[in-house]
Amino acid sequence: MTASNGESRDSVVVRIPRKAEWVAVARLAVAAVAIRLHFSYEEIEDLKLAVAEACTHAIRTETGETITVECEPFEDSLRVRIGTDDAEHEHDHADDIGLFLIRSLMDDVTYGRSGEILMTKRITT
Amino acid sequence: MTASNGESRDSVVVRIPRKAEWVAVARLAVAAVAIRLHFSYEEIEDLKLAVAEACTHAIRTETGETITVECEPFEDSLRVRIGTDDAEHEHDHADDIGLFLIRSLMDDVTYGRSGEILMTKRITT
Amino acid sequence: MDITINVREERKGLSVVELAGEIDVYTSPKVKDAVGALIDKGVYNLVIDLERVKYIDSTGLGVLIGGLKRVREHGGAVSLVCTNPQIKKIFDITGLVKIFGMYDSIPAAVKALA
Amino acid sequence: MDITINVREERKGLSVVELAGEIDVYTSPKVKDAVGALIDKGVYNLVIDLERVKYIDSTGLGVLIGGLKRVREHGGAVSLVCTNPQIKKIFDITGLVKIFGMYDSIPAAVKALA
Ligand SMILES: Nc1ncnc2c1ncn2[C@@H]1O[C@H](COP(=O)(O)OP(=O)(O)O)[C@@H](O)[C@H]1O
Ligand SMILES: Nc1ncnc2c1ncn2[C@@H]1O[C@H](COP(=O)(O)OP(=O)(O)O)[C@@H](O)[C@H]1O
Repeated sequence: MTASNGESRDSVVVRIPRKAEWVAVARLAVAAVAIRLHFSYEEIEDLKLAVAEACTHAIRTETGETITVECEPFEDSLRVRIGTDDAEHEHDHADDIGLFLIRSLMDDVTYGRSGEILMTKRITT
Repeated sequence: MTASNGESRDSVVVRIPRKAEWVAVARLAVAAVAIRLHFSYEEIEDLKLAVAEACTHAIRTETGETITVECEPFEDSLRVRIGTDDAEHEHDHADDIGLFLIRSLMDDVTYGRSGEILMTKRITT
Repeated sequence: MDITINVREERKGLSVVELAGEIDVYTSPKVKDAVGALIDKGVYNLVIDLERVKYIDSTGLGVLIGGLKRVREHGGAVSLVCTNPQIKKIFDITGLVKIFGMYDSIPAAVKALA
Repeated sequence: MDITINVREERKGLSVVELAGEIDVYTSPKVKDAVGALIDKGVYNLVIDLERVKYIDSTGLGVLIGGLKRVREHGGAVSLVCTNPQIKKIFDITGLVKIFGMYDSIPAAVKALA
Protein backbone atom coordinates (compact mmCIF):
# COMPACT_ATOMS: atom_id res chain seq x y z
CA MET A 1 0.00 0.00 0.00
CA THR A 2 2.85 2.38 0.65
CA ALA A 3 6.18 2.70 -1.03
CA SER A 4 8.06 2.00 2.19
CA ASN A 5 10.32 -0.87 3.08
CA GLY A 6 11.18 -2.15 6.52
CA GLU A 7 9.44 -2.27 9.87
CA SER A 8 8.11 0.86 11.46
CA ARG A 9 10.16 1.82 14.48
CA ASP A 10 8.37 4.25 16.69
CA SER A 11 5.44 6.48 16.09
CA VAL A 12 5.03 10.08 17.18
CA VAL A 13 1.49 11.38 17.58
CA VAL A 14 0.38 15.01 17.73
CA ARG A 15 -3.22 15.96 18.48
CA ILE A 16 -4.35 19.55 17.98
CA PRO A 17 -7.75 21.26 18.17
CA ARG A 18 -9.31 21.41 14.67
CA LYS A 19 -8.57 25.12 14.44
CA ALA A 20 -6.40 27.20 12.14
CA GLU A 21 -4.25 28.58 14.94
CA TRP A 22 -2.83 25.17 15.86
CA VAL A 23 -1.86 23.93 12.40
CA ALA A 24 1.61 25.47 12.75
CA VAL A 25 2.23 23.28 15.80
CA ALA A 26 1.47 20.10 13.81
CA ARG A 27 3.67 21.34 10.97
CA LEU A 28 6.62 22.03 13.26
CA ALA A 29 6.26 18.76 15.16
CA VAL A 30 6.38 16.77 11.93
CA ALA A 31 9.37 18.85 10.82
CA ALA A 32 11.12 17.90 14.07
CA VAL A 33 10.44 14.20 13.40
CA ALA A 34 11.78 14.61 9.86
CA ILE A 35 14.94 16.34 11.09
CA ARG A 36 15.58 13.37 13.39
CA LEU A 37 15.19 11.03 10.39
CA HIS A 38 17.74 13.07 8.41
CA PHE A 39 15.43 14.20 5.64
CA SER A 40 16.99 16.95 3.54
CA TYR A 41 16.01 20.58 4.04
CA GLU A 42 13.88 20.57 0.91
CA GLU A 43 12.15 17.32 1.85
CA ILE A 44 11.34 18.75 5.28
CA GLU A 45 9.79 21.83 3.69
CA ASP A 46 7.73 19.54 1.43
CA LEU A 47 6.55 17.54 4.43
CA LYS A 48 5.60 20.67 6.38
CA LEU A 49 3.54 21.92 3.47
CA ALA A 50 1.81 18.56 2.93
CA VAL A 51 0.95 18.28 6.64
CA ALA A 52 -0.40 21.83 6.67
CA GLU A 53 -2.50 21.13 3.58
CA ALA A 54 -3.96 17.99 5.13
CA CYS A 55 -4.79 19.90 8.33
CA THR A 56 -6.29 22.77 6.34
CA HIS A 57 -8.38 20.23 4.44
CA ALA A 58 -9.56 18.74 7.75
CA ILE A 59 -10.51 22.21 9.01
CA ARG A 60 -12.35 23.18 5.85
CA THR A 61 -14.17 20.03 4.85
CA GLU A 62 -14.20 17.65 7.80
CA THR A 63 -15.89 17.90 11.18
CA GLY A 64 -14.86 16.99 14.71
CA GLU A 65 -13.07 18.60 17.62
CA THR A 66 -9.49 17.51 17.03
CA ILE A 67 -7.00 16.62 14.31
CA THR A 68 -4.58 13.76 14.95
CA VAL A 69 -1.30 13.58 13.09
CA GLU A 70 0.50 10.27 13.42
CA CYS A 71 4.08 10.01 12.17
CA GLU A 72 5.37 6.51 11.54
CA PRO A 73 9.08 6.43 10.73
CA PHE A 74 10.41 3.62 8.55
CA GLU A 75 13.98 2.87 7.56
CA ASP A 76 13.70 4.80 4.34
CA SER A 77 10.57 6.90 4.73
CA LEU A 78 8.08 8.64 6.96
CA ARG A 79 4.38 7.84 6.81
CA VAL A 80 2.01 10.50 8.12
CA ARG A 81 -1.66 9.82 8.85
CA ILE A 82 -3.90 12.83 9.35
CA GLY A 83 -7.50 12.57 10.42
CA THR A 84 -10.13 13.97 12.74
CA ASP A 85 -11.98 12.46 15.69
CA ASP A 86 -15.23 12.47 13.72
CA ALA A 87 -15.54 9.82 11.04
CA GLU A 88 -19.33 9.98 10.87
CA HIS A 89 -20.00 12.16 7.88
CA GLU A 90 -19.56 12.41 4.14
CA HIS A 91 -16.00 13.01 3.07
CA ASP A 92 -15.17 15.43 0.35
CA HIS A 93 -11.87 14.85 -1.33
CA ALA A 94 -12.87 16.99 -4.29
CA ASP A 95 -9.71 18.36 -5.76
CA ASP A 96 -8.34 21.70 -4.69
CA ILE A 97 -4.86 23.23 -4.70
CA GLY A 98 -4.18 21.80 -1.25
CA LEU A 99 -4.76 18.15 -2.18
CA PHE A 100 -2.97 18.72 -5.46
CA LEU A 101 0.08 20.01 -3.57
CA ILE A 102 0.03 16.99 -1.24
CA ARG A 103 0.05 14.63 -4.21
CA SER A 104 2.83 16.63 -5.87
CA LEU A 105 5.09 16.75 -2.83
CA MET A 106 4.61 13.30 -1.29
CA ASP A 107 5.61 9.96 -2.81
CA ASP A 108 2.40 8.13 -1.96
CA VAL A 109 -1.01 9.45 -0.94
CA THR A 110 -4.17 7.54 -0.10
CA TYR A 111 -7.48 8.81 1.22
CA GLY A 112 -8.85 6.68 4.03
CA ARG A 113 -12.52 5.67 4.29
CA SER A 114 -13.01 7.76 7.41
CA GLY A 115 -11.78 10.97 5.82
CA GLU A 116 -8.17 10.61 6.81
CA ILE A 117 -5.20 11.25 4.53
CA LEU A 118 -2.31 8.80 4.60
CA MET A 119 0.85 10.03 2.97
CA THR A 120 4.41 8.79 2.66
CA LYS A 121 7.60 10.67 1.91
CA ARG A 122 10.78 8.76 1.09
CA ILE A 123 14.19 9.79 2.38
CA THR A 124 16.55 10.27 -0.54
CA THR A 125 20.10 9.96 0.71
CA MET B 1 -3.87 23.71 42.35
CA THR B 2 -2.12 25.74 39.71
CA ALA B 3 -1.36 29.41 39.53
CA SER B 4 -3.49 29.86 36.42
CA ASN B 5 -6.65 31.86 35.98
CA GLY B 6 -9.31 31.41 33.35
CA GLU B 7 -10.73 28.48 31.45
CA SER B 8 -8.49 26.22 29.42
CA ARG B 9 -9.05 26.73 25.74
CA ASP B 10 -7.66 23.90 23.70
CA SER B 11 -5.17 21.24 24.49
CA VAL B 12 -2.36 20.01 22.30
CA VAL B 13 -1.06 16.51 22.93
CA VAL B 14 2.24 15.02 21.78
CA ARG B 15 3.06 11.36 22.29
CA ILE B 16 6.60 10.12 21.70
CA PRO B 17 8.33 6.79 22.28
CA ARG B 18 10.06 6.80 25.70
CA LYS B 19 13.45 7.13 24.02
CA ALA B 20 16.13 9.80 24.11
CA GLU B 21 16.03 10.41 20.37
CA TRP B 22 12.44 11.73 20.43
CA VAL B 23 12.71 14.17 23.33
CA ALA B 24 13.68 16.98 20.95
CA VAL B 25 10.36 16.53 19.13
CA ALA B 26 8.39 17.04 22.37
CA ARG B 27 10.54 20.04 23.21
CA LEU B 28 9.97 21.69 19.83
CA ALA B 29 6.24 20.96 19.80
CA VAL B 30 5.79 22.64 23.19
CA ALA B 31 7.91 25.55 21.95
CA ALA B 32 5.54 25.90 18.99
CA VAL B 33 2.54 26.00 21.34
CA ALA B 34 4.30 28.61 23.47
CA ILE B 35 5.09 30.76 20.41
CA ARG B 36 1.40 30.75 19.54
CA LEU B 37 0.58 31.90 23.08
CA HIS B 38 3.07 34.79 22.77
CA PHE B 39 5.43 33.71 25.50
CA SER B 40 8.69 35.66 25.40
CA TYR B 41 11.82 34.16 23.90
CA GLU B 42 13.31 33.53 27.33
CA GLU B 43 10.11 31.94 28.64
CA ILE B 44 10.02 29.63 25.63
CA GLU B 45 13.60 28.54 26.30
CA ASP B 46 12.65 27.88 29.93
CA LEU B 47 9.66 25.80 28.85
CA LYS B 48 11.74 23.78 26.38
CA LEU B 49 14.25 22.96 29.07
CA ALA B 50 11.58 22.02 31.63
CA VAL B 51 9.84 19.74 29.11
CA ALA B 52 13.12 18.10 28.19
CA GLU B 53 13.97 17.55 31.85
CA ALA B 54 10.59 15.96 32.52
CA CYS B 55 11.03 13.66 29.50
CA THR B 56 14.58 12.81 30.55
CA HIS B 57 13.24 12.01 34.02
CA ALA B 58 10.60 9.73 32.47
CA ILE B 59 13.28 7.96 30.42
CA ARG B 60 15.65 7.48 33.35
CA THR B 61 13.36 6.62 36.24
CA GLU B 62 9.97 5.65 34.85
CA THR B 63 8.91 2.70 32.73
CA GLY B 64 6.50 2.28 29.81
CA GLU B 65 6.58 2.51 26.05
CA THR B 66 5.57 6.12 25.48
CA ILE B 67 5.71 9.58 26.99
CA THR B 68 2.67 11.82 26.63
CA VAL B 69 3.03 15.59 26.82
CA GLU B 70 -0.24 17.45 27.17
CA CYS B 71 -0.23 21.23 26.78
CA GLU B 72 -3.21 23.07 28.19
CA PRO B 73 -3.24 26.77 27.31
CA PHE B 74 -4.96 29.21 29.67
CA GLU B 75 -5.48 32.93 29.26
CA ASP B 76 -2.35 33.77 31.19
CA SER B 77 -0.38 30.54 31.33
CA LEU B 78 0.45 27.16 29.86
CA ARG B 79 0.07 23.97 31.87
CA VAL B 80 2.08 20.97 30.71
CA ARG B 81 1.46 17.46 31.96
CA ILE B 82 4.14 14.87 31.23
CA GLY B 83 3.73 11.19 32.02
CA THR B 84 4.24 7.71 30.67
CA ASP B 85 1.77 4.99 29.72
CA ASP B 86 2.90 2.86 32.66
CA ALA B 87 1.66 3.94 36.08
CA GLU B 88 2.22 0.55 37.72
CA HIS B 89 5.52 0.95 39.48
CA GLU B 90 7.28 2.88 42.23
CA HIS B 91 7.98 6.47 41.34
CA ASP B 92 11.24 8.09 42.17
CA HIS B 93 11.16 11.83 42.39
CA ALA B 94 14.42 11.91 44.29
CA ASP B 95 16.01 15.23 43.58
CA ASP B 96 18.45 15.63 40.74
CA ILE B 97 19.56 18.59 38.65
CA GLY B 98 16.74 17.97 36.18
CA LEU B 99 13.90 18.25 38.68
CA PHE B 100 15.67 21.15 40.35
CA LEU B 101 15.77 22.98 36.99
CA ILE B 102 12.07 22.32 36.40
CA ARG B 103 11.20 23.84 39.77
CA SER B 104 13.48 26.78 39.08
CA LEU B 105 12.13 27.56 35.62
CA MET B 106 8.41 26.91 36.04
CA ASP B 107 5.95 28.81 38.22
CA ASP B 108 4.19 25.78 39.65
CA VAL B 109 5.22 22.11 39.70
CA THR B 110 3.39 19.13 41.16
CA TYR B 111 4.25 15.47 40.96
CA GLY B 112 1.24 13.30 40.16
CA ARG B 113 0.50 10.02 41.90
CA SER B 114 1.13 8.02 38.76
CA GLY B 115 4.60 9.43 38.19
CA GLU B 116 3.57 12.33 36.03
CA ILE B 117 4.86 15.87 36.34
CA LEU B 118 2.39 18.73 36.08
CA MET B 119 3.95 22.12 35.55
CA THR B 120 2.68 25.61 34.81
CA LYS B 121 4.44 28.58 33.28
CA ARG B 122 2.82 32.02 33.38
CA ILE B 123 2.94 34.44 30.49
CA THR B 124 4.42 37.71 31.64
CA THR B 125 3.35 40.46 29.29
CA MET C 1 4.70 31.47 12.89
CA ASP C 2 2.99 34.79 12.33
CA ILE C 3 2.81 37.31 9.52
CA THR C 4 3.87 40.96 9.32
CA ILE C 5 2.34 43.14 6.63
CA ASN C 6 3.72 46.49 5.45
CA VAL C 7 2.03 48.51 2.76
CA ARG C 8 3.81 51.33 0.95
CA GLU C 9 2.38 53.50 -1.83
CA GLU C 10 4.77 53.50 -4.76
CA ARG C 11 2.67 55.87 -6.81
CA LYS C 12 -1.03 56.60 -7.17
CA GLY C 13 -2.81 53.29 -7.84
CA LEU C 14 0.30 51.17 -7.24
CA SER C 15 1.30 49.85 -3.84
CA VAL C 16 3.96 47.50 -2.57
CA VAL C 17 2.74 44.95 -0.01
CA GLU C 18 5.68 43.56 1.92
CA LEU C 19 4.92 40.31 3.69
CA ALA C 20 7.22 38.72 6.28
CA GLY C 21 6.75 35.43 8.12
CA GLU C 22 4.49 32.50 7.38
CA ILE C 23 1.32 32.54 5.28
CA ASP C 24 -0.91 29.66 6.31
CA VAL C 25 -4.52 28.91 7.18
CA TYR C 26 -4.14 30.98 10.36
CA THR C 27 -2.39 34.05 8.98
CA SER C 28 -3.76 34.27 5.42
CA PRO C 29 -7.00 36.02 6.49
CA LYS C 30 -4.81 38.92 7.65
CA VAL C 31 -3.18 39.10 4.21
CA LYS C 32 -6.59 38.87 2.56
CA ASP C 33 -7.85 41.80 4.66
CA ALA C 34 -4.80 43.94 3.87
CA VAL C 35 -5.00 43.27 0.12
CA GLY C 36 -8.78 43.71 0.14
CA ALA C 37 -8.48 47.09 1.91
CA LEU C 38 -6.08 48.33 -0.77
CA ILE C 39 -8.37 47.24 -3.60
CA ASP C 40 -11.33 48.87 -1.85
CA LYS C 41 -9.33 52.12 -1.88
CA GLY C 42 -8.89 51.84 -5.64
CA VAL C 43 -5.34 50.49 -5.71
CA TYR C 44 -5.45 48.04 -8.62
CA ASN C 45 -1.74 47.54 -9.25
CA LEU C 46 -0.01 45.53 -6.56
CA VAL C 47 3.54 44.41 -6.02
CA ILE C 48 3.55 41.67 -3.42
CA ASP C 49 6.99 41.20 -1.92
CA LEU C 50 7.46 37.62 -0.71
CA GLU C 51 11.21 37.91 -0.08
CA ARG C 52 10.81 37.66 3.67
CA VAL C 53 8.09 35.00 3.53
CA LYS C 54 9.47 31.73 4.84
CA TYR C 55 6.42 29.61 4.18
CA ILE C 56 3.28 29.78 2.05
CA ASP C 57 0.55 27.20 1.54
CA SER C 58 -2.59 26.87 -0.57
CA THR C 59 -4.54 29.30 1.59
CA GLY C 60 -1.89 31.92 0.85
CA LEU C 61 -2.02 31.08 -2.85
CA GLY C 62 -5.80 31.37 -2.69
CA VAL C 63 -5.54 34.89 -1.25
CA LEU C 64 -3.12 35.95 -3.99
CA ILE C 65 -5.34 34.44 -6.68
CA GLY C 66 -8.39 36.13 -5.17
CA GLY C 67 -6.58 39.48 -5.17
CA LEU C 68 -5.47 39.02 -8.75
CA LYS C 69 -9.03 38.24 -9.87
CA ARG C 70 -10.35 41.38 -8.19
CA VAL C 71 -7.73 43.79 -9.58
CA ARG C 72 -8.07 42.33 -13.07
CA GLU C 73 -11.73 43.35 -13.06
CA HIS C 74 -10.41 46.91 -12.91
CA GLY C 75 -7.67 46.42 -15.46
CA GLY C 76 -5.03 46.02 -12.76
CA ALA C 77 -2.34 43.41 -12.19
CA VAL C 78 -0.27 41.72 -9.49
CA SER C 79 3.50 41.23 -9.62
CA LEU C 80 5.28 39.04 -7.11
CA VAL C 81 8.82 39.48 -5.83
CA CYS C 82 10.28 36.09 -4.94
CA THR C 83 13.67 34.41 -5.14
CA ASN C 84 13.26 31.76 -2.41
CA PRO C 85 13.52 28.44 -4.31
CA GLN C 86 11.15 26.59 -1.96
CA ILE C 87 8.44 29.20 -2.49
CA LYS C 88 9.07 29.51 -6.24
CA LYS C 89 8.68 25.74 -6.41
CA ILE C 90 5.12 25.98 -5.08
CA PHE C 91 4.21 28.54 -7.75
CA ASP C 92 5.86 26.28 -10.33
CA ILE C 93 4.06 23.10 -9.24
CA THR C 94 0.67 24.79 -9.25
CA GLY C 95 1.29 26.56 -12.56
CA LEU C 96 0.61 29.90 -10.87
CA VAL C 97 4.00 31.15 -12.04
CA LYS C 98 2.33 31.61 -15.46
CA ILE C 99 -0.53 33.65 -14.02
CA PHE C 100 1.43 36.03 -11.80
CA GLY C 101 4.42 38.01 -12.91
CA MET C 102 7.34 36.86 -10.75
CA TYR C 103 10.40 39.05 -10.34
CA ASP C 104 13.70 39.09 -8.50
CA SER C 105 13.42 42.61 -7.12
CA ILE C 106 10.86 45.27 -6.24
CA PRO C 107 12.07 47.66 -9.00
CA ALA C 108 11.68 44.90 -11.60
CA ALA C 109 8.20 44.09 -10.29
CA VAL C 110 7.18 47.76 -10.29
CA LYS C 111 8.54 48.23 -13.80
CA ALA C 112 6.46 45.29 -15.02
CA LEU C 113 3.31 47.09 -13.90
CA ALA C 114 4.21 50.34 -15.66
CA MET D 1 18.81 19.00 17.04
CA ASP D 2 22.19 17.31 16.84
CA ILE D 3 25.64 18.01 18.12
CA THR D 4 28.93 18.64 16.33
CA ILE D 5 32.17 18.13 18.24
CA ASN D 6 35.55 19.48 17.21
CA VAL D 7 38.67 18.82 19.24
CA ARG D 8 41.85 20.86 18.77
CA GLU D 9 45.08 20.47 20.71
CA GLU D 10 46.13 23.85 22.07
CA ARG D 11 49.32 22.52 23.61
CA LYS D 12 50.44 19.26 25.20
CA GLY D 13 47.87 18.30 27.85
CA LEU D 14 45.45 21.11 26.95
CA SER D 15 42.74 20.75 24.32
CA VAL D 16 39.86 22.89 23.16
CA VAL D 17 36.57 21.03 22.65
CA GLU D 18 34.28 23.04 20.44
CA LEU D 19 30.63 22.00 20.69
CA ALA D 20 27.93 23.18 18.30
CA GLY D 21 24.23 22.40 18.37
CA GLU D 22 22.07 20.98 21.14
CA ILE D 23 23.26 18.98 24.14
CA ASP D 24 20.41 16.88 25.47
CA VAL D 25 19.64 13.34 26.60
CA TYR D 26 20.13 12.13 23.01
CA THR D 27 23.34 13.93 22.12
CA SER D 28 25.15 14.15 25.48
CA PRO D 29 26.54 10.58 25.26
CA LYS D 30 28.50 11.74 22.20
CA VAL D 31 29.97 14.60 24.20
CA LYS D 32 30.75 12.23 27.07
CA ASP D 33 32.59 9.89 24.69
CA ALA D 34 34.62 12.73 23.15
CA VAL D 35 35.62 14.18 26.52
CA GLY D 36 36.30 10.70 27.93
CA ALA D 37 38.58 9.86 24.99
CA LEU D 38 40.66 12.99 25.60
CA ILE D 39 41.05 12.22 29.30
CA ASP D 40 42.01 8.63 28.48
CA LYS D 41 44.79 10.07 26.30
CA GLY D 42 46.11 12.08 29.25
CA VAL D 43 44.64 15.47 28.37
CA TYR D 44 43.66 16.86 31.77
CA ASN D 45 43.18 20.53 30.93
CA LEU D 46 40.10 21.20 28.86
CA VAL D 47 38.57 24.30 27.38
CA ILE D 48 34.99 23.54 26.41
CA ASP D 49 33.67 26.08 23.96
CA LEU D 50 29.89 26.43 24.28
CA GLU D 51 29.59 29.52 22.07
CA ARG D 52 27.81 27.62 19.32
CA VAL D 53 25.67 25.53 21.68
CA LYS D 54 22.05 26.62 21.40
CA TYR D 55 20.66 24.39 24.11
CA ILE D 56 21.97 22.41 27.07
CA ASP D 57 20.06 20.46 29.71
CA SER D 58 20.90 18.52 32.87
CA THR D 59 22.34 15.59 30.93
CA GLY D 60 24.82 17.98 29.33
CA LEU D 61 25.63 19.50 32.71
CA GLY D 62 26.13 15.97 34.05
CA VAL D 63 28.67 15.21 31.32
CA LEU D 64 30.60 18.41 32.07
CA ILE D 65 30.57 17.69 35.81
CA GLY D 66 31.68 14.13 35.16
CA GLY D 67 34.57 15.36 33.01
CA LEU D 68 35.57 17.92 35.63
CA LYS D 69 35.65 15.26 38.35
CA ARG D 70 37.86 13.00 36.25
CA VAL D 71 40.42 15.68 35.26
CA ARG D 72 40.63 16.97 38.85
CA GLU D 73 41.82 13.55 39.96
CA HIS D 74 44.88 14.28 37.78
CA GLY D 75 45.30 17.88 38.90
CA GLY D 76 43.58 19.20 35.76
CA ALA D 77 40.75 21.68 35.26
CA VAL D 78 37.92 22.60 32.90
CA SER D 79 37.22 26.13 31.62
CA LEU D 80 34.05 26.94 29.76
CA VAL D 81 33.62 29.56 27.04
CA CYS D 82 30.07 30.90 27.11
CA THR D 83 28.38 34.24 26.54
CA ASN D 84 24.85 33.05 25.64
CA PRO D 85 22.65 34.44 28.44
CA GLN D 86 20.17 31.54 28.31
CA ILE D 87 22.98 29.01 28.80
CA LYS D 88 24.78 31.09 31.42
CA LYS D 89 21.49 31.25 33.30
CA ILE D 90 21.42 27.46 33.62
CA PHE D 91 24.93 27.43 35.08
CA ASP D 92 23.86 30.24 37.41
CA ILE D 93 20.68 28.54 38.62
CA THR D 94 22.48 25.28 39.35
CA GLY D 95 25.40 27.00 41.01
CA LEU D 96 27.77 25.31 38.55
CA VAL D 97 29.14 28.72 37.54
CA LYS D 98 31.12 28.57 40.81
CA ILE D 99 32.58 25.15 40.00
CA PHE D 100 33.62 25.74 36.41
CA GLY D 101 35.63 28.68 35.22
CA MET D 102 33.45 30.55 32.72
CA TYR D 103 35.02 32.91 30.18
CA ASP D 104 34.01 35.13 27.29
CA SER D 105 36.63 33.87 24.83
CA ILE D 106 38.86 30.90 24.11
CA PRO D 107 42.10 32.86 24.82
CA ALA D 108 40.73 33.90 28.23
CA ALA D 109 39.71 30.31 28.99
CA VAL D 110 43.11 28.97 27.89
CA LYS D 111 44.93 31.58 29.94
CA ALA D 112 42.94 30.56 33.03
CA LEU D 113 44.34 27.03 32.70
CA ALA D 114 47.94 28.19 32.39
N1 LIG E 1 -3.57 26.35 -10.81
C1 LIG E 1 -4.53 27.31 -10.76
N2 LIG E 1 -4.55 28.29 -11.66
C2 LIG E 1 -5.47 29.25 -11.59
N3 LIG E 1 -6.42 29.34 -10.65
C3 LIG E 1 -6.45 28.39 -9.73
C4 LIG E 1 -5.51 27.33 -9.72
N4 LIG E 1 -5.80 26.54 -8.67
C5 LIG E 1 -6.86 27.08 -8.05
N5 LIG E 1 -7.26 28.20 -8.67
C6 LIG E 1 -8.35 29.08 -8.26
O1 LIG E 1 -7.90 29.78 -7.10
C7 LIG E 1 -8.99 30.00 -6.22
C8 LIG E 1 -8.64 29.58 -4.81
O2 LIG E 1 -8.36 28.18 -4.81
P1 LIG E 1 -8.33 27.32 -3.49
O3 LIG E 1 -7.50 28.01 -2.48
O4 LIG E 1 -7.95 25.93 -3.85
O5 LIG E 1 -9.85 27.20 -3.03
P2 LIG E 1 -10.75 28.19 -2.17
O6 LIG E 1 -11.52 28.99 -3.17
O7 LIG E 1 -11.63 27.22 -1.43
O8 LIG E 1 -9.85 28.99 -1.30
C9 LIG E 1 -10.17 29.24 -6.77
O9 LIG E 1 -11.04 30.18 -7.36
C10 LIG E 1 -9.57 28.31 -7.83
O10 LIG E 1 -10.45 28.14 -8.92
N1 LIG F 1 25.03 21.88 41.75
C1 LIG F 1 25.92 20.87 41.69
N2 LIG F 1 27.19 21.12 42.02
C2 LIG F 1 28.11 20.15 41.95
N3 LIG F 1 27.86 18.88 41.58
C3 LIG F 1 26.61 18.59 41.26
C4 LIG F 1 25.56 19.55 41.28
N4 LIG F 1 24.41 18.96 40.88
C5 LIG F 1 24.73 17.69 40.62
N5 LIG F 1 26.05 17.45 40.84
C6 LIG F 1 26.73 16.18 40.60
O1 LIG F 1 26.82 16.02 39.19
C7 LIG F 1 26.73 14.66 38.84
C8 LIG F 1 25.70 14.47 37.76
O2 LIG F 1 24.42 14.89 38.23
P1 LIG F 1 23.07 14.44 37.53
O3 LIG F 1 23.19 14.69 36.08
O4 LIG F 1 21.94 15.12 38.25
O5 LIG F 1 22.88 12.92 37.88
P2 LIG F 1 23.47 11.61 37.15
O6 LIG F 1 24.70 11.26 37.95
O7 LIG F 1 22.37 10.62 37.32
O8 LIG F 1 23.76 11.97 35.72
C9 LIG F 1 26.40 13.91 40.10
O9 LIG F 1 27.55 13.26 40.55
C10 LIG F 1 25.97 14.99 41.11
O10 LIG F 1 26.36 14.66 42.40
